[in-house]
Formats: sequence, C-alpha cells, structure tokens
Amino acid sequence: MAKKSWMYAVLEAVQYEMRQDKNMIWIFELTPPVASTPGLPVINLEKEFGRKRVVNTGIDENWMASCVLGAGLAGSKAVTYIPYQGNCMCFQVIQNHAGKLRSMTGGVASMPIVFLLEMTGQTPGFAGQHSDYEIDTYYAHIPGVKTVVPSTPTDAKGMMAAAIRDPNPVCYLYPAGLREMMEDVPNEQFTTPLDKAAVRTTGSDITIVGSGGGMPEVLKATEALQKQGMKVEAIDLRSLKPMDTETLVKSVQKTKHLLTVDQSYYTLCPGAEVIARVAENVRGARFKRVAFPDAPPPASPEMFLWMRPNADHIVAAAKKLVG
Amino acid sequence: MAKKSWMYAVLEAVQYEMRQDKNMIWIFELTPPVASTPGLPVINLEKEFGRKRVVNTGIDENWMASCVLGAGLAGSKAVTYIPYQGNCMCFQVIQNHAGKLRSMTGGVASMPIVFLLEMTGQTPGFAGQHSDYEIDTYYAHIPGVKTVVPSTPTDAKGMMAAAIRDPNPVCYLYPAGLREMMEDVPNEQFTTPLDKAAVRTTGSDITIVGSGGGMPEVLKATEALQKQGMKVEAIDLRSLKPMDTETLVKSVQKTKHLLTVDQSYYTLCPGAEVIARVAENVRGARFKRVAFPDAPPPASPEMFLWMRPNADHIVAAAKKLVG
Amino acid sequence: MSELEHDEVSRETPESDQIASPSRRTFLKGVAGAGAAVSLISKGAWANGEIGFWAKDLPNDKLTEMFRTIVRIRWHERTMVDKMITDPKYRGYNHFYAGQEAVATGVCAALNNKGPFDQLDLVYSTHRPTGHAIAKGVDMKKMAAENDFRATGLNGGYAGEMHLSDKSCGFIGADGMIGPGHVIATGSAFAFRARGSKQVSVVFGGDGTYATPHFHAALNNAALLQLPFIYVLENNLYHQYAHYSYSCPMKDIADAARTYRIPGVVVDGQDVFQVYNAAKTAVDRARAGEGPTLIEAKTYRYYNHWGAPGAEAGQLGAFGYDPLAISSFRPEREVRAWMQRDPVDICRNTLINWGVLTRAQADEIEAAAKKEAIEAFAWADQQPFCKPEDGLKNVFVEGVVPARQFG
Amino acid sequence: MSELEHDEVSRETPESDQIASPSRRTFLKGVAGAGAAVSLISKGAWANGEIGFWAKDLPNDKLTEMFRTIVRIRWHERTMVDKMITDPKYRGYNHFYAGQEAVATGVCAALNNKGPFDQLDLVYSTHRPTGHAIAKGVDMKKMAAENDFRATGLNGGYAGEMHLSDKSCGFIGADGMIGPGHVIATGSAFAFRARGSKQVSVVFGGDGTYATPHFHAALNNAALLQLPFIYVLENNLYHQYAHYSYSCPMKDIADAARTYRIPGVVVDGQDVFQVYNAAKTAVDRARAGEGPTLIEAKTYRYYNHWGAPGAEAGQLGAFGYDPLAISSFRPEREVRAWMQRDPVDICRNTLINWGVLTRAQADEIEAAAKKEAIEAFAWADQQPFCKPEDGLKNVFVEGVVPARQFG
Ligand SMILES: Cc1ncc(C[n+]2csc(CCOP(=O)(O)OP(=O)(O)O)c2C)c(N)n1
Ligand SMILES: Cc1ncc(C[n+]2csc(CCOP(=O)(O)OP(=O)(O)O)c2C)c(N)n1
Ligand SMILES: [Mg+2]
Ligand SMILES: [Mg+2]
Repeated sequence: MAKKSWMYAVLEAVQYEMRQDKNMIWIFELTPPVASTPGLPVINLEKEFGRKRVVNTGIDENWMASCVLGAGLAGSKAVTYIPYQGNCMCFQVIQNHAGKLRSMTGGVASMPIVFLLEMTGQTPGFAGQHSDYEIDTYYAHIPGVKTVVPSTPTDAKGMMAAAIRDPNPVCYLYPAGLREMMEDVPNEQFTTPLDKAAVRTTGSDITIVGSGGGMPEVLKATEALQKQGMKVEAIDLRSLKPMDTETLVKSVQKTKHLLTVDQSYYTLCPGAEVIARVAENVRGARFKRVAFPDAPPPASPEMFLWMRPNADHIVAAAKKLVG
Repeated sequence: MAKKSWMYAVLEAVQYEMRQDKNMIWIFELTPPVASTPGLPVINLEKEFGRKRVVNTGIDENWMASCVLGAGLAGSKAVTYIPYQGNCMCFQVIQNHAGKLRSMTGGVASMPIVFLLEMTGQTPGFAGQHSDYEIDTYYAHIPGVKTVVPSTPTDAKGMMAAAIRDPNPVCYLYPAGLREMMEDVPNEQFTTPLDKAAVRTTGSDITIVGSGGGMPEVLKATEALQKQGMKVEAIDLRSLKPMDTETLVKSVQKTKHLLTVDQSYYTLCPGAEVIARVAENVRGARFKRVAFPDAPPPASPEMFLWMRPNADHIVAAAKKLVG
Repeated sequence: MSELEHDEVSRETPESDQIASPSRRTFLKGVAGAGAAVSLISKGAWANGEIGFWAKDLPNDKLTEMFRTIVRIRWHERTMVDKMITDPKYRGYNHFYAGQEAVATGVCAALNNKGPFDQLDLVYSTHRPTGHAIAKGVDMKKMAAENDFRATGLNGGYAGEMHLSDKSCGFIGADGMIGPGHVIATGSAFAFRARGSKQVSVVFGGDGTYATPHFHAALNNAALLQLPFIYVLENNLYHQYAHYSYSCPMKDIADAARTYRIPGVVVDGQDVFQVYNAAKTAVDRARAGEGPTLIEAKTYRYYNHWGAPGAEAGQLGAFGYDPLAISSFRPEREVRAWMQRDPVDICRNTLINWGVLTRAQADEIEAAAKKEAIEAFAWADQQPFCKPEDGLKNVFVEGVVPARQFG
Repeated sequence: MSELEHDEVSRETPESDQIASPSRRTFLKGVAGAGAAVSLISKGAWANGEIGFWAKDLPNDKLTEMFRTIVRIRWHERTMVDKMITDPKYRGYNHFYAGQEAVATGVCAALNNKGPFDQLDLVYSTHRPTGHAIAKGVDMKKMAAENDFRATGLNGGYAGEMHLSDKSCGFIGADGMIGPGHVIATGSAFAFRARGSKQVSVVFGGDGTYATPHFHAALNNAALLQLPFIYVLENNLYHQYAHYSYSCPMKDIADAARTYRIPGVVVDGQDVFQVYNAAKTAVDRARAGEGPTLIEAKTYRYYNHWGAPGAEAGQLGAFGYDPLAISSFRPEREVRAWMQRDPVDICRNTLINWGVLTRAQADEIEAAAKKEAIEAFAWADQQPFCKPEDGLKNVFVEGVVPARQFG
C-alpha cells in the first residue's frame, strides 16, 4: 500500500500484466508511459519492455486503436492510450469492428484488448474540443465492448488489471481531470469487476448517481448534504456498459429519489440511462438530472465553470428534489 | 399532390432549393441523386446541376462530410448523402468540428449544411455493420447540430427543405428501411419544423413514442391496440435534438403510461432520453422501453427478426404496462 | 449429366468443355471461340513468369494444388449462381469473385495456412471474400452453410458472406467496410513483430480502397515500423459504379508505394504464377524483417458488383455481365477482352505447357471441384436454421445479453 | 524606456538592438554574435530568391508591409511572453510561432485579405494560430483580448487561442485538432469551384499532419477535383515531443505530392520572399483552375511546443528554449543553428540590400510594432470578463440552450 496517482496506479497494473505476458503491447502517442511516486520505483514501460512492444506513433488515433484490435485478432493482448484530442478519431473502428466482431464471426474473434480513452472536461480556457466531456455516451451505446470509467486510483488500477485480463474489448475511459488525485493503492495486483457499481455512501433519503470526472463533486456534495442531515446513497457507476441495474434499482426502491450527475451533455447523458432503467423498475419515485448543458464548453473560465456541474449545484438540486 | 417515395420527396425538396441557390452543393458516393415517380418528371440532380455542384466521390465519407462543412464555412449551402456503411466514418468531424464551431468561434462560423446520414436496420442477412440501427444516439448526443429522423415521405420532404434553410448544421437521419414507403406528398415546397414531435394518434391510456425506422411498427401496433379498445397516443419524435419535451410531458401527464420503441440498442437509446425527460417532469407514471437488445444484429434472419422490435412486441408490452 | 451432351460452346480443348453447365453458357459466350487467343496469351504470361522465377521451381503437387484452388473457387461461384437462379428457398447473396481467382490463389499459395494459430499467416479479406476464403483453406461446405445463414455454418449463422472467418486456417475474415481492415491488419503485423514471430499479415482490398484515408495510414505505419505486412490491392478497375480513375490520379496504384519507401509491385492478376512470384518475394521480405510490400494485381470481375438470391439477368443485383449494367458503366468490349485472359485457362494451359498436368488430369481436377461445390451446397441445404434466441449470444465471450425487444 | 539604455546584446546592426527588451535577452543569446552569419545567409537567401522572381517585382510598399507583418508577429510573441512571466493575472496560453514568421507572412501576402467575404481567400489555421492570424489581417487588440477570454475579444471569449477566427479577413481560423482542418479546407475550395469563384482555400499544418489519414484525403480529393487548394506544410521538424522522422519516411514531405500528380514544392521557410514566390505560383495556379499545390516550408520554432501563463523557464509549458526540453528532444545546437537564420533578420537585411528600406526605417517599423503589441495587450487587460450565462448562447444561430447544471 502506498500513495499513488491515478496514472501510477494504472501503469503499475499494466506493468504487472506485461511482465506476465511477453507478447503484450502498449501503443501511445503523446503520453509517455512513465509515472513515478515517492518511495516507489519509476515506471517506464517503453524502457522496460522496449520499442517493439511499446511504441510512440504519429498522429493517427484511428491507427492506434486499429492496431490494438489487429494485435488482439492475432492473439496478443494489447492496450492503447488515446489522448483526449483523438478520442473520437478511433470511434468508427471501435463501434463498427471491435464491438461487432465477436458477434459477426459467431464468437470466433479474439480480442483481449483495452482502449484507454482519455477524456477531458477539466481545462477552462481550452474550449470546445479540449474541454469537452462527452464520449461516455458514445462509447456506452456500442454493443460488444465493455465501457468503464473509474473515478479513483484504486479502481483505476483494479479495473485496468481486470480489463487487460478480460477477453472482450474494453473501452476504459480516463477522465483526465482526475490526473492529480492521490490515494493509498495496494502494491500487489488485484482486479475490480467491470460490471458493478460502487455504493460510496449508504443512505435512505436520496440516491445520487455519478461517474468518472463528476464523482469528486458528487462526494463533496454528499458530505455537505449529510452534514445537513440528508441521508445520501452516493453511487459511482464505474461501468457504463454493462450497467449495474440491480444496484441502482435497489437503492431507489429504498430512497424513492434519484438524482443523476454528469459532466457529459444533458441529452442522452449516462444519467438518462440510469433514470430510464430505474423508472422502468421502480414506481412512484422522483427523478432529476444535473448535467452539462447541451452546449460545447466555451473557452472563458467564467462561462465554463458556471456550466460544469459542481457540488453546489448538486446540493441545491438534491434539496429541491427531496424537499 | 402525388404519390411519392421517400427519396423522390427528398430530392424534390433538394431540387427546389438548388434551383433557388445556384451555389448549393450536393456530394454523394454510391447513391446517385436520381429518383422517379409515375406521372412526374425524373429528378436527376447530377444531370440538372452538373458535376461542379453535384459530385460522386471516392470511398471517403469523412471527406464528404468535411467537404460539406468547408463549403458551409465558405458561405455555400451544401448537403452530402452518406451511405449507411460510412455513417460513422464522418462521426468525428461532425461531433468535434461541425457541432462545436459555432460556439468555438463565438457565433461567427457559417454552416448552412445538411448531413444526410443513411441508417439501415432493415436487411436480414447482412449482419453487424450492414443491418445495424444505432447512430441516432451517437448523433443526438452532439451539441450544436440538430439531429432529426423523419419517418414519412411528407416529413422527409418538409424537414429536408427546413434543414437546408436552417443556418445550423443538421444531421438528417434517413432510415433506409423506409425506402419503399409511398404516400401523397405536396408538389410545392413546404417546410416542417425541426423541433416538433408529431402526435400521430391521440389517446388517454398510454403514450407510445417511437421514431424513424421504428414508426411503421408503432403505428401498426397502435391500430391493433385501438381495435382492442386501448386509447393510444402515438408520438413520432421526428427531432432527437432538440427534443420536444413539452409534447412528451403533456401526453404522459394525461396517459400516465409511457412506452418507448427503438430499433436502436437498448442502452442509451433515444427512448432512454424520452423516459428521463418525462420522469423528471411527471410524477407517478409507469415506464417501459422496447428496443433492440445490446447486441450487434446477427446475419441469420431467424435471429435478427426476432430481435428487432415489431408490432407484436409493442402490443404485448403496451398491454403489460397498462394492464 | 445431360449438360455434357448438349454443350454448345466450341473451344480449343474440347475435353474441358464437358464440365460447363448450361447455366454458365451465357457467361461463357465471352470466352467462346477465344481458345486460340487464350493459349497465346498464356504463353506470353508464361514468358513473363520467367522473370519472377519462384513458381517455376515449385514441385508439381504444389502447382497442381494451385490449379485445383482456382477451379474450386470458380465452381463455387458457378454453383452458387445456379442456386440463386434455380432454388427459390436459397437465401444467400454473394459478391462474386469469378475472374479474379488467380489473385487469391497465388497469394495464399505463398502463405502458411496450416498448423497452430500462432504460426499461421493471417489473411484479412473484404466484402468479396469467398475466393480468398477458399484459397486460404476454409471448408467449402461450412462456408456454403454460413452463406445461407445456417446454425452449423462456419460462423453459426452470425456472419453471412460479408463476415466469414475461420481462425483454424488464419482467415481472419471478411469485413463489409472499405478501408478499416487494412489498418487493422497492420495491427496483427505489429503483434508479430512484437513477439518475434515470423508470421505475416496480408490484407486484400480493391481499387476502391486507395481513396480511403486508411490507405495512407496502413502503408505509412507499416513502412515506418517495418511491419511484416502485405497489401494486395486487387485492381478490378471499378468500385461499385465508378471507374477507379474517379478516385485515383494514377494509372498504377502501386506507384503510391514510393511515398512510403516500400516496394510497389504491379502484377498480372490473371496469371496465378506471376501473382505467386510477387507474393513469395513479399512474404520473404516480410519474414526477414524487411517490411511491407504493396502488390497491385490488375484483374477483373466478370459478374456485377453483387448477386442477390432470386436475381434475374438484366437487373441490378443479378450476376452475369448483364446488358443494363454494362451500358451504364462497364463497356461490353472491356468485359469480353478480360474474359479472353481467363485465370482458369491461363493456369491450366501453363501447367499443360510445363508438363505438370495432362489435359485429362486437368479435366479430372475440374470435375472433382465441380462435384465438391455441388455437394457443399447440397450439404448446406440440409443444415438447421438458427434459433432466434441465440441472437443474444456472442456479444461478449461469456453469457448472453438480456432481450429488450419485449419491453 | 529603460531597456533602450541597458541593452547588452552586441549585433552588427546596433540600431535594431535598441528595441530588444530585457525579457528577450536570454532568447536573443542564440542570435547574439551571429550578425555576420545572418547577413551572409540572407545574401544567400536573396540569391536564391532570384529564381522565384515574383517578390523582386513587388512595389516597395508591399515589401515593406511584409517586413511589418513579420515584426508585428514577433513582437506579439515577445509581448505575450512578457505578460505570462510578469502578470500573475494574465490567463492566456499560446502555442508560439516565433521562428516561423516568414511562412505565414509570405503565404498571406499572396492572398486576398480584404473585401467582401465572397471574394476573400480563406485561411485555415492550426493549434498554433496567432502568426497566421496576424498575417491574414486579424486585429491584434481583439485577438489579445480573446486570448485572455474577454467578452469583447475577437470571438467573445468562446474561442481562446486554439479557435481564433475572423470572417472579416477570411481567417476561418484556428483548429485544435491535427488533421481534420485540412480536409475541411478542401470543402471551401470545392465551394469556390462550384460557384465559379476565383477564391482559393489555404490550410496551414505542421509536419505532424503528414501521418494523419487526413493528409491523403485532402490531397487526393483536391487533386482529383482540381480544387483551388493550397496545403502549406510548416515542417518545423517536431510534432510535440517527436522528430518528424518518427512519423514520416521521407526527408522532404513535399515528395508525397507525386502520388497525387500535383506540384510539391520545398521552400526555405525562413526567407519570406521565397515563401511568397512559392505561394504566389500556387495561388496563380489555383485561380487559373489548375488545381492544388503542396508547399513544404522548412522552418523551426524557437520556443517550446506551448507556453502556459505563469510559466517558469526550465519547466514544461514554459517558453524560451529551456534546457530541459532541449536535452529531452531538441539538441541545443539545432536550436542555435536555426536562430542564425532568423526570419526577421533575413527579411530586414534583404530589404536593406534591395534598397527598399534604410536601417532607420526598419527600426522605426519595428518600434511601431512593439508599441502596437504592448498597446494591444494593455487594451485587452481593460476588457470585461464574460458573463457566465452567455455560455448557453452560440450553440445554434438562434436562442439559447437550457441550463442543465442546476437540475
Ligand atoms: C466505408 C464504406 N463505404 C462504402 C461502402 C459500400 N461499398 C461496398 S463495396 C464498395 C466498392 C468497393 O470497391 P473495391 O474496393 O474496388 O472492391 P471491389 O468491389 O471492386 O472488389 C463500396 C463503395 C462500404 N462497404 N464501406
Ligand atoms: C487529432 C489530434 N491528436 C493529437 C493532438 C495533440 N497535439 C497537439 S499539437 C500536436 C503536435 C502537432 O505537430 P505539428 O503538426 O508538427 O505542428 P507544430 O506543433 O509543430 O506546429 C499534437 C500531437 C491533437 N491536437 N489532435
Ligand atoms: Mg474494385
Ligand atoms: Mg511540427
């Protein structure tokens, strides 16, 4: 156990698996697979495993994702780290090939692969393409890939290990806004299931469901609300597909109030799916969504930060819903 | 007024606009812009407007969509017809450029353009990539583009005329399963709003909401249910973004039962958004979704046709929900 | 069989006519009376073959095997056409490969198609896969069943023609999209290089693939990383309803290889031995770690872009060189000219000239191929349909997904 | 201003030193003492310039204007660096263009930048846009305000540096993605051809764009359709932290033009007149309906990939050729060598050699440029911040979208 950043935790999981499997591949573009943390050895996948297995490529994210898919089809485990700028450049090959090939081949295709898709949502000033947080929906609608979005260094490690060992293609979303998050993470390898939501706090007044980059604000709001006496059940979705309906339904059966929180655009944000699943299964509950408006994030910090859901927004919405 | 197919109705609208505006452009790949209907002149945009304005390109749907965007930015109206095989090849440029450029430029960008995106969903035997119906969700999550999906030749014409005249980029989804549909469509040009759902039948027992390729089965089911005494309010979404919340909410306030129908995959299908919007606004209603399972469509007609929602499925689900 | 007695087609080598079925008569008209020309041309092709010398050195059984593969593909095509026209219950469709057989055959003859998966060379195919599949070693019976969506088909009825695949012989499979497969195929090559394997990754693609953004991506990355990757571009002059000059500024697409500093080879796609020679050179290079090759095979498809069940001649979706389609895009003279250089005839005549086969032996091989194809389709006809609820399988490796169509 | 008296840098042309600010001293060390070399090289460049003859025939005011543009870009850069280091309230970031000024200037000097929108030539820029913007005619004050996200900025604070745009001078604008802009730019060219206009569409892009799939798509389609399109590839040797040889198998990327059967021109990107000559030729071709040109300008950026506000030298996100970044990817000798061929000096010396400008006049122009830049940033500083709720505007042409962040 040691304090680790998100990326250190992830690379630790990857390093372990690459040591186990000498065929395993890592493809990157801008982000060298290097991380360090005080008291632990520096991880540098490129140095350790060499340039035949770990490659820095030109600016072609579609090639990166396709390469990993082809490696999988040839029987090799493979992971690619797609920087957020290119996280839709590779959309078609994941949606139309990786997602469908198991079905289209009648179960024959081998795809032990992971698409590590960076998302932003974090940077005021960068505007539109560099501050958006939206791919959760795009990737979660695809059948045949598992789409997960960890929100803590510990889950990041456990879910990366699980994703690499999973024989299915996994879209592993990395909200880059969590880059600086530090927490105690076990040093040994472990796996975290790819299909289970995490109940972060239990409560009976309201269920608040978030995921990925939005989770820190959900937890902040939960703390504030609890201080004010509201019993909040805060759920971290973790897996968008498959979605853990059972945990969601059980919670709202109890609380009868469901608030979803997304940094993704409102229309068809993951929260819409959460509400729909619960509404199909729980009668008489009350529902509300907090999400980024259906607008690209503007550059100006004044505009951007006002639009991105934060703990204050969540607290106010929860009070309104329950009150 | 004359009996017209979907495509005849659409090309009639396009031809009218291209005659008004001698700069307007049409880009296609496989599907020549040609249509005929008994008693009316053959429409052939390529012949009428020449190869400088109407171009058949190589297999590069990203170029087609980008070209139309660039034409728009240069001040020309432009439409491209993307065949269903390529309807995600052009995803990134629509998601990350067309959808964001008005915001990113502070309102400066000129984009009087239409992406006519063919979808399938119709062909047993073609499997996976050639029988899927899924892009409604992908395109409806994008901010800054209007995403519509007409389901009748009349709406097809009116919404194409409106889309061309709209100064915003419009993703105009064409469910190719409706290719053979014929109906009386006015000969003169007219526009149909891009933000209004259509209430196809009014009723007080249940609201059934569908769109695009799924509408014929919704209407068939509605007829069957009405014969059995159920008062069905059948709503055709028509516009996915912006979505006509008001019409949906009003209807379910009355019926208290909402059944959504989608040929799109269950998770994050348009019906999820419909349910979420209504659930946020109507208390105590009951909800159900009928959708394609989260599985790529297999080739075998036995499997595919069993999986695709049809009138029987809808009738049974409606009875169960109301009963 | 009655057609043997009623054969109307006159050819130089009458023995081989005896296996022409009536359903192929119209089709064969293009070749009719052209026997003399064919053998001249095949001599020319042979002479050419001297330059790329690999094929000449092959043992007789390997050469015979190549002829067998060509005629197996051809008879698979012809039998399928017959099914489509005569059997109203038949549901399969096909993107026919007749006319292009020498390309798949020559390339796959240079590959490793048997053994454990981690030693097989891999083939990525297209929307036009059945010829590639047969050449790579896919079982014809199972493929026929798959193409008619049977539960015991090659891929359990999930694939159909546009997604046929067979890991057991390294046939990664068909892909209905134009472009992505080429890039994906470089990923397999990347994996081979990473694990120090001698395998190679081969992708087939049409002239239509040149204009895709994927063309650049596949070749540039393969070249930069010196991947064991071979891009076999079958230039049959058309992508669907457009001549390739609409999407490519060069006469020889292979010229594009210059940019990537890799070999770009133009080869006569009608002569299986020339194709083999080019492929063998590329495979040797790839195995030696010298990087990728772009092979452009000049070839031609005899039929329309695709054939649908229940098709009738003269209509779109039919096969045979229907007059309608020809007038709209392929000049009849062009079709006839290419038929004079039929890959079956060229291979046959070359092997007879080389003394590898007698005419009688060649006829025997062809008769066996015909028999195999007929039996394959007959077997497929007997296979069970899929169970509807199996549609929920094979989304993930484990389990089934929930039904959602019932609400 | 005190820096005029305390100048420490020794150069051949002392007058021009007087406008070097202390904050540029470190930066100027690379150029220091290299005056002689500079003028030799600029002579060479001039000799070269004789070949492409257009620039030599230009009237004096046009040539002077080019020098003015170069120094305006340079002083915009330097002033921004000062802001970042000295003003803790300043929020703008920048992808600096210093070192590459001659490319934007030479290209835009060959374009039509004034008049009604339907007669303007259009420029598509990149994540590194401020040089292109100034050269195309964007107002420096408004741009400075935009880069600090002010409501009265060029784009109302929605754009920031990576999306600057200004329709009034045909600056379609910056785009933060690598690749797509090139293809989109061909669409404008397509529109021009369709409406019979003489406008041309120009895209700037780095060496990093070569490996994108969009490179092929843009050039192939532009070539096939003979579009009035110019692809200006600024090869500054690096894309972020990789040398271009990691993603391109050629020394001259312009060689790739061969495939498309279009001119591929390599030009000295440090000499504005050579750039102008190449651009002028390309523009004339395009206007005459003769199709696209690929121009590769060999150039270099002095600063790091990008600079962030509050940056400190020696850290990533800083500017200046910091030792850390150099040792990790750019050899210090390489940076110094390129600084010897500074585009400001080359232009200045050429014009003095040509008798177009006296030293005094050149100094005056540079002093005015400095003043303009300082005033622009000062003006920007006074501008109001954006109203939060305006974030719901400019999604569609009409209206606002609903707030959703409050539930
Ligand atoms: C991305 C994409 N766009 C369009 C299509 C439709 N399509 C199917 S086959 C074909 C033509 C392919 O031509 P070519 O590559 O020359 O192969 P050929 O059919 O000649 O064998 C096209 C455009 C597709 N399958 N994929
Ligand atoms: C599609 C995409 N992938 C990655 C990035 C991240 N990125 C920003 S700038 C850059 C390097 C660009 O290099 P080059 O084109 O040579 O331009 P330069 O920075 O040298 O001006 C990269 C990779 C991006 N903006 N877009
Ligand atoms: Mg072809
Ligand atoms: Mg560069």
